Amino acid sequence: MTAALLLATAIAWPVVLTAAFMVRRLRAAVVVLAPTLALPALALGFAGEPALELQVPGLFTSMRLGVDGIGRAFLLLTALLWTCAVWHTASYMRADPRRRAFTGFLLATGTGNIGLTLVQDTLSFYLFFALMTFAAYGLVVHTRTADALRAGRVYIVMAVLGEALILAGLFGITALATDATFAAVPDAFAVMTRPGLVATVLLLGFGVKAGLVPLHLWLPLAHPVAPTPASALLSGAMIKAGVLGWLRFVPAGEMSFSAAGITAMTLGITATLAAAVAGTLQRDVKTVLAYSSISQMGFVATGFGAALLVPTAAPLMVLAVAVYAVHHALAKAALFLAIPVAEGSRRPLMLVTAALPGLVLAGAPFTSGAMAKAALKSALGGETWPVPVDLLLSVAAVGTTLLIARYVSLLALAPARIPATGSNRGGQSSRELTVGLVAPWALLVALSVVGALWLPWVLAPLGELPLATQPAYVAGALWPVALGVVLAGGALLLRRRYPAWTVPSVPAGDVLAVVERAARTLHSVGAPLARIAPGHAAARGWYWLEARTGAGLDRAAAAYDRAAAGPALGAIMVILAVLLFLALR
Amino acid sequence: MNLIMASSWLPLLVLLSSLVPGLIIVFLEEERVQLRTALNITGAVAKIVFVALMLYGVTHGHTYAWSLPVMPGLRLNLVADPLALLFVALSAALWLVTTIYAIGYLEGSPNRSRFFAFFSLCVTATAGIALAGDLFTFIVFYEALTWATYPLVVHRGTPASVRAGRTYLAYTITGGTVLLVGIVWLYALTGTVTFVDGGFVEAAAGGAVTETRIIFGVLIAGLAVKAAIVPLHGWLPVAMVAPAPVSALLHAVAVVKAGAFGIVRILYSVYGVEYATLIGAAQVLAVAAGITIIYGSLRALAQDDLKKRLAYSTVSQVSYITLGVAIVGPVATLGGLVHLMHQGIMKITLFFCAGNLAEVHGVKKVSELAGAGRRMPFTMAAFTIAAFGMIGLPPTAGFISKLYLGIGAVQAEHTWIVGVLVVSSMLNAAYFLPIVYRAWFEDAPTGATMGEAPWKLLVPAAITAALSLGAGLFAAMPVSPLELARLIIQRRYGL
Amino acid sequence: MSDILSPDVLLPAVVLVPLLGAAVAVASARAAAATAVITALLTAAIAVLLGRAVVAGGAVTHAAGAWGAPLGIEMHADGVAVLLLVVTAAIGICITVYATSYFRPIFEDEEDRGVRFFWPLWLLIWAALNAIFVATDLFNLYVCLELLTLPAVAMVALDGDREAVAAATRYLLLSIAGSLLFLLGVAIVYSGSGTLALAAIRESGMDARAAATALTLMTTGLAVKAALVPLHVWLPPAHAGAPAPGSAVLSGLVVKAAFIIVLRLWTEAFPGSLLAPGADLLGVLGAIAVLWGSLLALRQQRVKLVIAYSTVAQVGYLFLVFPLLLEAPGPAWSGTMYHLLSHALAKAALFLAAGAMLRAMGSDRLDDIAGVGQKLPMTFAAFGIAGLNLAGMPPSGGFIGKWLLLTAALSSGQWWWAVVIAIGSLLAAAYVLLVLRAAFLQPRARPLRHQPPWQLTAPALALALLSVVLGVWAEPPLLLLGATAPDLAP
Amino acid sequence: MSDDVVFPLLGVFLFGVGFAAFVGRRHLLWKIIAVNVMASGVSVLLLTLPRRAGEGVDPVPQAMVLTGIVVMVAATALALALAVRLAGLSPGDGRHRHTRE
Repeated sequence: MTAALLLATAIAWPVVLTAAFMVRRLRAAVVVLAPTLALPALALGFAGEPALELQVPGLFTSMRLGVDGIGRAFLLLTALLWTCAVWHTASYMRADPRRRAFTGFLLATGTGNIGLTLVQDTLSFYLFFALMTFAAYGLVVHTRTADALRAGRVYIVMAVLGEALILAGLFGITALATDATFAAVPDAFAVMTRPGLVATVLLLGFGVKAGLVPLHLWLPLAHPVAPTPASALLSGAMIKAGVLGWLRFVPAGEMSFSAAGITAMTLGITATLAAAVAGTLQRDVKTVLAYSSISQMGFVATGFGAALLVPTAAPLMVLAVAVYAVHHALAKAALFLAIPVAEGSRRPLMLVTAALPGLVLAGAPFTSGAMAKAALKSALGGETWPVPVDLLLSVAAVGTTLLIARYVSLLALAPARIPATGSNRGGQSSRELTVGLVAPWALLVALSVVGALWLPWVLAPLGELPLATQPAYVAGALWPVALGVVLAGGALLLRRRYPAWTVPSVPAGDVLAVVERAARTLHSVGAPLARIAPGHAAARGWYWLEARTGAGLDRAAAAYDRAAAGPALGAIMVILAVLLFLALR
Repeated sequence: MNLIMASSWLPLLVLLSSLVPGLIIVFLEEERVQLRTALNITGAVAKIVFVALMLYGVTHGHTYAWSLPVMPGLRLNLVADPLALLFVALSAALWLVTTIYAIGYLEGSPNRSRFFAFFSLCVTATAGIALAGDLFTFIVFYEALTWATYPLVVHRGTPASVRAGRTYLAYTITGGTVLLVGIVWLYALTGTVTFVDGGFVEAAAGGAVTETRIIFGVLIAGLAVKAAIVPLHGWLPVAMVAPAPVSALLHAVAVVKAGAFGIVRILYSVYGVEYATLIGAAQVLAVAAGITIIYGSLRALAQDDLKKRLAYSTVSQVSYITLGVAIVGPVATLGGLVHLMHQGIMKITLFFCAGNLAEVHGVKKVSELAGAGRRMPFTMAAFTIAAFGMIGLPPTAGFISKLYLGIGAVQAEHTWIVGVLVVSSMLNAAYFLPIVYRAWFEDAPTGATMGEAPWKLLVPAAITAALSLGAGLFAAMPVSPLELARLIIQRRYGL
Repeated sequence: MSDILSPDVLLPAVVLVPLLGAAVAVASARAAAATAVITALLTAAIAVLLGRAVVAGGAVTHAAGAWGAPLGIEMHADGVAVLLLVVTAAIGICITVYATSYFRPIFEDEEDRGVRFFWPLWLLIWAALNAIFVATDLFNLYVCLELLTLPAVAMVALDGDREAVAAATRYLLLSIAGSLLFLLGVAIVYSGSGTLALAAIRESGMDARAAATALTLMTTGLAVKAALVPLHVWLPPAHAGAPAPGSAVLSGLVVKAAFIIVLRLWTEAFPGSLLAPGADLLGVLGAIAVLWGSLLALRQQRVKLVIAYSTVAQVGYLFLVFPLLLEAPGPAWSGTMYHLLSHALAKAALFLAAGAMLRAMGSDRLDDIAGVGQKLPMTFAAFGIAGLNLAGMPPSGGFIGKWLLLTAALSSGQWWWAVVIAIGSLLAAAYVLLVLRAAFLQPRARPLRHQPPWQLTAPALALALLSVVLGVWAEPPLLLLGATAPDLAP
Repeated sequence: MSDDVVFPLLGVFLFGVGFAAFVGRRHLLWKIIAVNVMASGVSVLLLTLPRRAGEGVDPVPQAMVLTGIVVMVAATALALALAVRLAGLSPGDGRHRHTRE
C-alpha cells in the first residue's frame, strides 16, 4: 500500500511541480523546490520491491505504473542523476537571467524522463518519452547563441525522426497486442508477419536518443552548447531512456532478430572505435565527452545486438546492458559536472578526482566499468563471431582511455585556451565554488567509483554479476587502460617536443555537414514541387476559357440575331419543319 | 419517459434551434445587438441540450427518427444514430464557441445581422447533414450548406472576397451537382436511398458491379470537393479571405466536415466498406486520401501566410478521416471517425488563435510570429497544444486518432499507410514546430504591441484547446469522443 | 349554394371572370385597378375551389351551351389543369398587387401612360391562359392562342420605348406566322380525322403521312411561340422590354401555354409519334436551348436580359420530356410539369424583383446595382431564393423537378440527357450568382432613387417562397400529376 | 383535275408565296401583307380539303375560317398600330420613366 502510494507520488510530484511552474505566482517557489523533483522516485528506487503494479483507468489509454527489475535500475540512475543535476543547477545558473525558464524546461524534461521509467505500458512510455524529448529542446537552445540554435535545429529534426520511427513500431506492436502492457509485447511479436522490420524500426527509433551511429549527429552539437547540468542529464539519463526503450519494446531473447541484431552490433562496434578517434581530436571538453558517450553507447548497442541475435545469450546481455547503462550514467554525469567545478579551481587534487570516473569508464580493474566489460565479454564469449569482437572492444577501451586523457588535458587548460562555447560563455575566468556546485559532483564521483560495490545489489533481480576479480579479467581490463595511458603520455611528450605540430581536428558532428548539404539540396528540389496546385489550375483554366470564349459567344449571338431578322429565320423554320417531318414519318 | 415522448421530435428540434434564430435574425436591424446575441446564444445552448438528450438516449439504446413526406417514395428523414450524433455533437459544441468568438470578432463591423443569420442557417444545414437518414435528405442539406456558406465567405464584400466566393461556389456547386447525379443514379439503380449500417448497395444491386463502381466514383467525386481531396481542394486555401470565425466554420464545423462525413456515410451506410473493397473502390479512395495527406502537408510547408498554412494542413488532416473509413476493419474506422471530432476541435483552436493574432496584433504571417508567445501567452499556449495535436504528439487528441489509424492500417496489412502516417507526422512537425519555435524562442521585434486578446476571443480558444488536450488525456473515459466512436463501431461490428 | 360551387359553374367561371374583369377595366380606367384586384381574388378563389373539386371527385368536364365539340366549347379540367390554374392564380394575385404600385409615377413630370392599358391586357391574358389550360379541342386551342398572343404583344409594347415596340412587332409577326402554321396543321388534321377533339383524333386512326405533316406544322408553329431554340430570337428583347409585371406573366406563363399545347398534341393526339426519332429531335433542340440560353444569359449586362435568356434555357428543359416520356413515363411527365410549375413561380418572382431593382436604381445594369443588396434586402432575398430554384437547388420546386428529370434520364439509361440537365443547372447557378454577387459587394455611394414599397417587394418574395413550398410540400401535387399522367399506349 | 385537288393546291401555293414574302421582305408593311396572304391560303385550304365527314355541309370549316379572318383582322390592326408607333419613334426616344437615369 505504502509502496503504491510512493509509486503514485514518484510520478505525481514532478507533474505537480511542472504544472505549478505554469502558474506565474507559484513560479518562484517552484524554482526553489525544483531539486526535490526526483526525490520520491529515488526513495521508490531504494524501497520499491519489484513487480509493483498500479493501474490508472481513464487516464490516457488507461495508464499502468509499476517497478520491475529492469525498470528499477533505470529508475535509480535517473532519479540519482536528476537529483544531483537539478541541485547543481541551482548554483550553476545563479548568474543566468533565463534561470527560471531553464528550470521550467528542466522540470518538464525530468517529468518525462522519470515517468518513462515508471510506466508499464507502451503507450504511456511513448507519452513520457515524447514529453522528455521535446521539453529537452528548451535545454539545448537555452543560451540562444547561433551554435545553440543550430544544435537545437539538428536535435529537433533527429528527435522528430526518432519519434516517427517509434510511432511506426508502436503501431506494429499495438495492432497485434492483446493490451498495451510491456508483458503483451512478446506475444505481439510472436504473431507478427514481419517482426524483423518492426524490431529494426524500433532499434533505429530509440537509436536516435541512444546516440546510435549514424543517428548520433545531435549529440556532439547539443552537449557543448547546453548548460553543463543539462549536458550531464542528456548524456547520463536521457540517452539511457533510449536504451530502456530498446529493452522494453524489442523482446530480445524471445526470438532471434538477425537483421536488427547485425545492424546493432555493426553500428555499435563502429561507434566504439570511430567515436573514440573523432572524440580524441576534439577541442571542446564537452564535445570530447559527447563522443565518449557515443562510443560507450556503442558497447551497449553491441551487447543489445548480440542479445537480438542470440536469444540464449539474451539474459546475460540484458544484464550487461543494464550495468553499462547505470555505471556510464553515473560516471558521465560526474565527468560533466566536473567542468564547472574546474572553472572554479584547477588544483591537481581536483583534476585527479575529476579523472577517476574516467578510469571507471575506461574499465580499470575493480571498477564497475570492469564489471560491465566482464559481463559483456562473458556473454559474448559463449558465441563465435565473424570478427574478433573481444579484441575490438578492448581496442575501444584503449580509445576510451585516450578520450579521458584528452578530457583531463582540456580540463587542465586555462579557460582562455578553451574555445568559447555555450558551456562557458566567453571563457569566463572562474566560478565561485559553492556547496551546491561541488557536492553533487562529489557525490556522483563517489558513487561511480564505488559502483562495483553497490551495482550488484541494484541489479540483483536481473541476475548474478560476474565479480571481475579473477586475474584473467583483471589483466584483460588492465592492459587497454595501461596502453591508453602510455599512448596519451607519448602524445603529450610529442606535443611538448614539437609544439609546431597541429593536431588534425574533426568538426563536431562529423558527418553532419554532409547530411545538411543533402537536406538543402532536397529542399531546393522539393520547394518548387510543393508549389504545384492542380486543383487551382483547373479553376484558373475555367476562368481563362470563359474570358476567351465569352467575346466569341457574344459575336455569334449577335450574328444569329442579325441573320434571323432576315430570310435566315424562315429558312431555319423550313429546315426544322422538314427535319421534323422526316423524323416523324 | 418524458425523453421517449419527445423522442421523435428531438432531431427536428436540433435543426430548429438554429433555424429559427437564423430566420428571426434575418429581419433584425443592425442595431439590435443584445437581442441578436441573446438569440444566438440561446439557440446554441438549446441545440447542445437537445443533442445531449439524444446522446443520453442513444447511449441507452433509443434511436430518434423524424420524417416528413416530400415526394412519393422519398421523405425528409432525420435519424439520430450514433454516427449522426458524433457529427451533430461536434457541430453543436463548436457552434456555441464559434458563436461567442464571432460575436467578439465582429464587434462593430457592418452587416452583422446578415452574417449571423447565414451563420445559423449554415449550422442548421450541417445538423441536417449529420442527421440525414438517407441520401435524399443528405443532398438537400448538403446543397443548402453550399449556399448558406457563400454569404459568409464573401462577407467582407471586397473584390477579393467576392472572387474567392466565386471560386468557392464554382467548386462546391459542381461537386454538389455531380453528387446529385450520383445519388439519383444510385436511386434509379437500387430504388432506395435509405442509409443502412453496413450498406445496402450489395444487397440491392450487387450484380451490377461495373455500374456500382462508376456510381461510387461519381458520388465520391462529388463529395471530394468539399472534403478537399486533391486535386479538388483548390477552393479551400482561396476561401481564406473570409473572416476567422468563417474559416473556423469552413474547416472544423461545417463544410469540409460535411464532405468528409458524406464519404463516411457512403462507405459506412451506403456501400459498406467491405463491398467497396470488394469492388476495389475503397483501395483507390485510400490511395487518393494518402496522396492528399502528403500533398497537403508539403504545400503547407511552403506557406508563409498563417491561415493558408492552416488551410493546407486541413487538406491533409481531413483525409485522415477518409483514409480511416476506407480501410476495412473496426479499428481503422474508429480512427477515422474519432478524427472527425478531433480534427474539428484542434483545427478550430488553431483558427481562433490565428484570428486573435490577426485581430489584436495584425500578425498574419508565420514570419511575423517572433515572440508571439510573449505577446499573447494564452493564445499561443492554446495554439501550441492544438499544433502538437496536429502533429500527433501524445497525450493530445491527435495522437489518439493517429494511433488507431495506424493500428487499423497494420491490422488490414496496409503497411504503406503506416508509411504515409509516419511521413505526414514528420511533415506536420516540419510546418508546425517552426511556428511554435518562433512564438516561444524568438524575441518579439522592438516596439511590437503587447497584450492578450479580449475574453470573447480568448475563452473559445481556451475551451477548444482544453478539449483537444482532454480528448486525448482522458481518451479512456466513458464520455470521450473515442468512446462515442467506439459505440458506433460496436453497433456496426457487434464487438 | 352547392350548385354555385358545382364544376359546371366553376369551369366556365374561371375563364369568364377575368374576361369580364378585362371588359370592366376597359370601360372605366379609374376603376381598373380595383376591378383587377377583385377579379384576381375571385379567379384565384374559383381556381382553388375547382382544384378542391377535382382532388375530391376527379377530372370535371363542362360543355358550354350544351353544344359540345367541335362547334361548342367543351372544357375539361384534370389534375394538371387545376395545378396550372392554381399556380397561374397565385402568380396572378402577386402580379396584380405588384402592378398597383409599379406604374405609379415617381416624379411629377411623368405622365402615367402604361397602366391604363395594362389592366385589361393583363386580365385578357389571364383569361386566355385559363381557357387554354381547360380547352379540349384544337379549334378552341387555336382561338385561345390568338387571344393570348395579341394582348401579350401589346403588353410588350406597353413600355413605350423604341426597342420595346420593335421587339413587340417582331414578336407579333413571328407568332402570327406560327399561328398560321398551327392552323394549317389543324386543317390537315380535320380533313384527315374529321374531328378536332384531341382524344378523338387519337382514335380516328388517320393516315400516318397526313398525321406527320400536321404534327410537324403544328409543332413548328408552336415552337415559335414557345421560343424553342433556334426560333427564340424574339423572346429576349420582348421579355426584357416589357414592364416588369408584364415580363413576369410573359416569361412565367405565356410561353408555357404554347409548350403545354405541344405536349398535349404529342401525348393525347399523336402518342405514336413519341416512338419516332422526332421526339429525340425535340430533345436535342431542348438541350441546345439549355446550353445556348444559359451561356448567353451569362454574358448579359442587364438583369432583365439575364432572366429573359434564362427563360430560353428553361424552355429547353421542358422539351427534354419528349425523348424521356416513353422510357420513363412517370418521372418524365411529373418532372417536366413540376419543373414548369416551379419555374413559372420562380421566373415571375425574378422579374418582379428585377422590376423593383429597376425602380429603385433607375437602371437594371449589373454594375449599377452593385452593392445595393444591403439597401434592398427583401428584393435580393426574393431574387436569391427564386434564383436557387432555377438552379434546381433544394429546397425548391426546381430541385424536385430536376431530381425527377434526372431519375427519368438515368433510369431509362439515357445518361446524356442527365449530363445536359446537370450542366444546365450549373450554368443557371452561375448566372444567378452574376446578379447575387451584386448584393454582397461593398456598398457604393450611389443612392437609392426610390425605396420600393411593400407592393413591389412582398409579391416577389411571396412567389419565391411559394416555389420553396413547392419544394418541401411536393407530395400532394406530385400525386395529382401522377394520377393524370397521359396514357401513352399506342 | 378536280376541285378537290386544284383548290387545296391553290391554298398551299398562297401560303407558300406568303411565307416566302414574309421571310424575304424586310419592310414591315410587306411582312404584314405577307402574313395576310398566308392566312387566306390557310382559309382556302380549310374550306376545300377533302373531308371524310362525308355528305352534307360541314359547318366546322366555315366557323374556323370566319374566326381566322376575325383574328387576322385584329392582328393586322395591332401590327399596323405598332408599325405607326415605330415609325414615330427615333432610337432611344420615348424612353420610359422606369429606365430613366
